[in-house]
Amino acid sequence: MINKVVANAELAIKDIESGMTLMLGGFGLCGIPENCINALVKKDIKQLTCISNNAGVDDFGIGLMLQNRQIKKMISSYVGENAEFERQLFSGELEVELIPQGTLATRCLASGYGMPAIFTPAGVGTEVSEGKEVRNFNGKDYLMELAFEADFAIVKAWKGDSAGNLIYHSTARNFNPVMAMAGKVTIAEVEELVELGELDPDQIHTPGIFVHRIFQGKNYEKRIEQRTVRLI
Amino acid sequence: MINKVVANAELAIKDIESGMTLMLGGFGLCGIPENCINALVKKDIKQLTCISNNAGVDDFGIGLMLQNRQIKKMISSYVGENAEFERQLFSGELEVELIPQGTLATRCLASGYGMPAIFTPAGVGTEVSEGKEVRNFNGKDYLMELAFEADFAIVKAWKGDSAGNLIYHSTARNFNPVMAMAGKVTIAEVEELVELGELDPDQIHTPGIFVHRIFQGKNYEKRIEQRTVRLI
Amino acid sequence: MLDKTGIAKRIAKEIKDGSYVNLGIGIPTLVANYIPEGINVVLQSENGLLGMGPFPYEGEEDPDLINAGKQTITTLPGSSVFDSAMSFGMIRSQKVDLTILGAMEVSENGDIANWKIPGKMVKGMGGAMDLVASAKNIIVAMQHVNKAGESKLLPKCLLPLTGVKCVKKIVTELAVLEVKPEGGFKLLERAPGVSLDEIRKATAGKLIVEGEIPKMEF
Amino acid sequence: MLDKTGIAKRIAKEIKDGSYVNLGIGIPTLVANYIPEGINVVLQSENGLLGMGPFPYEGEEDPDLINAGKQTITTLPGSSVFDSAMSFGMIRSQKVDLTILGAMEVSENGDIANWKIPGKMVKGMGGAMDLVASAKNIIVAMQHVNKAGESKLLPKCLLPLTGVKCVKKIVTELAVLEVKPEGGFKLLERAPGVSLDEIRKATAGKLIVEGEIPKMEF
Repeated sequence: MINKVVANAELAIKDIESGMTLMLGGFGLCGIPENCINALVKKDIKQLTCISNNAGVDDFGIGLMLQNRQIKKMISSYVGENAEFERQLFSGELEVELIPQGTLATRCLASGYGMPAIFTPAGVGTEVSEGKEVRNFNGKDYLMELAFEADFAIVKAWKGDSAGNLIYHSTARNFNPVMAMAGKVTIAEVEELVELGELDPDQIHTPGIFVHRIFQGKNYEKRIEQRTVRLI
Repeated sequence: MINKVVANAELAIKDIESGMTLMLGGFGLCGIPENCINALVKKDIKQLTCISNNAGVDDFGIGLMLQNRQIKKMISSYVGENAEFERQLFSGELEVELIPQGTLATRCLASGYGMPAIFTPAGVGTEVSEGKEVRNFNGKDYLMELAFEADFAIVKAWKGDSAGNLIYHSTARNFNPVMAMAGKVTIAEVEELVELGELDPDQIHTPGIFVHRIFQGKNYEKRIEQRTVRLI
Repeated sequence: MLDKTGIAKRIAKEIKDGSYVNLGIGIPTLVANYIPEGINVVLQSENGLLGMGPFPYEGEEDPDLINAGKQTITTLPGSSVFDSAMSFGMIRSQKVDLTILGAMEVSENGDIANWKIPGKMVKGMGGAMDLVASAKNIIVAMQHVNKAGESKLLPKCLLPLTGVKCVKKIVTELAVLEVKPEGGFKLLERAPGVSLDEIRKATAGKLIVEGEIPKMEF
Repeated sequence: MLDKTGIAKRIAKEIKDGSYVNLGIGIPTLVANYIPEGINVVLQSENGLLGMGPFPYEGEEDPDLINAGKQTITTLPGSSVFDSAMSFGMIRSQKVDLTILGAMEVSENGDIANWKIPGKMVKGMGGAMDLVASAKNIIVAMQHVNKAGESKLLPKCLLPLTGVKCVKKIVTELAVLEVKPEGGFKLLERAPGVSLDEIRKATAGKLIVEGEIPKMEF
């Protein structure tokens, strides 16, 4: 096996530079690469393009990079819950491209699967279709959407091994596997880095071939956005 | 949950009719739906179109359906190891469409993922590209290949539950998950049908939503095509 | 006239046994509470879960287990988790039978607008465009008129669209309406205490009234 | 002149540390036996496995665990299993660094023919077309001439193609040759005991010989 382990987030992101395009896994604050985001915030880089389903909240997740004015452009499906985001957007400091969630996921998948473009009905007849090729198959219209390119994909998994194999936990899986497949360089942070051979080959969600660097993260906060409970 | 359990292979395939298109999981003889194939062989149906990576061997797997003259057309990537196949092909009784293995897998995936077509470089500049649209993305040529339609997809898994959730074992996974997603009706036979809740939601390879019928198969032969061993 | 709970209850009656359903944020989420007993329904959450269970008990929240509204939830025996690509794969391939979602406007040909108000902060369409472009059956849960008192059932949507010709049925505080393929809102049921005139006044698009219109039943 | 083992041994030297490699059926499969120590290589089998291990000991064969040649194999610590769509996904997205496969013919511009002889039973291309269309680096392992004594290194392939302009290197019983992007087989090494003349005679396509041609080393 090929050893992909690096010591920590700082080393994992050491060659990320201003102006690059990053994919960041997670849905809301669930399954986001907390350690790498914190390391990015400490690094003197800006003008980043971030592909991520959401943009965090004001004081957590990608919101911290926004506070720090490191992001030039967000490509997301939903960006609520973030006052600083709104401010930068209206002031023109921040560019935003909103795309349907399934289109976002599938454009990542396309990249990981070596497909330059995919067809989806999402957005046909809406402003999302502007400037895009519309094509009819079997009587239904589809948009042709291009695969996403990203210099780095940064994902968070539950368990991983030195070969880069990843297993996610529950709905913290979300965009992480598709982004892991799509980065020119893919960085994975895991809650637990286990011994080679400990993960059942049948249960691996992301095979190590897609992962270039892996490290065991620390101090996961795992903030909950909407704590909903039922009465006993 | 929705209960997808049927009693046996005969009931699972009861409404498969002559002239239909079937997808059959497996790679070589590994991970093939043995019970359903045996039930199909006993049924008075013919003129079937079968989408399957291989065509079995003379006396096992899809080869039995060939012996029985039930197949009009095979869509496969590799069809060696089968004398009756060769005989029917040369006599003109059997039609064969050979397509690249990755194209086969991805055309199934496309169907399951609601994508009417995909782009692949496989076959560009070869006879596989005849009559197909070639399109250049970023300086590279790709063929547009259409999603596969199948009346029934028949797959084999290791474990499953009444909700239709499936887990495969080792490389017997192969085409089964992508075909499971692609059938208008998907039939799954499993070695072990377990209690609802016994399968870890994180470890399910095929979510039950894709599966319409499931049953516990019996008497699995699991024939080995190339028994290779090393000396102690 | 119905309250939000009433709308949710009425929509719950539309859910067929053995179906996979995606519930949007807001009133649609409430629908889960009123699914009739004996009806087997599997809720799909587009962030990657089939078989969404109820909210967890206090202290049992798992930050890794949320729904598309980012609420803490639970799984059920038979649940499965998958990634976002597969989630929208099953949506696009119409394995999800029914989508219930809110709307700002619906047009008489079934167009829906529910994601953007020009000049206001736009949060994004999330998974709504994917859902409305693919679902076999789409039911909209919404108020019949907006806060300014203007009808949300229009000849043509004024707001940017989420999807075209996709809404099959609408349940509001006033009525249940079917969107006809040839255009027009066909009145199916009136809410308790609501007159035909009130519905007519609140419906800017073409309203089709044929024969006696029954009162909603729950 | 090399035997099959020799060809496999020589190709093994081409494998870089830290690479993912797909080995075709025949001589390429033998390459696995000669990968130098200290070189970390992960073998991909396109039926859905990364980290292919050696054949199992007698009695430990698992019918569910085979490679693309349908041989019983084993996994290694760190192996992973996946479905055929993901397998060819990683091939198409060029995560597999090197593909080694056999051929019936290679042309001087890198075209390869290895799946079909008109008039004979055609078994199919399997995964070969996907592999040659996508791999960053493709090495062909084959005999320099066919059983009729005709060269397999041609100006232009005569048999139906498997892929175009894709082969980077060829290792035969006679020589190691690089396929130049501008066309031509550049002779890199001679097999032990093989003269330049023998190679010239066995090569129908344009052979490029520059300077002294070293003997193969193992």
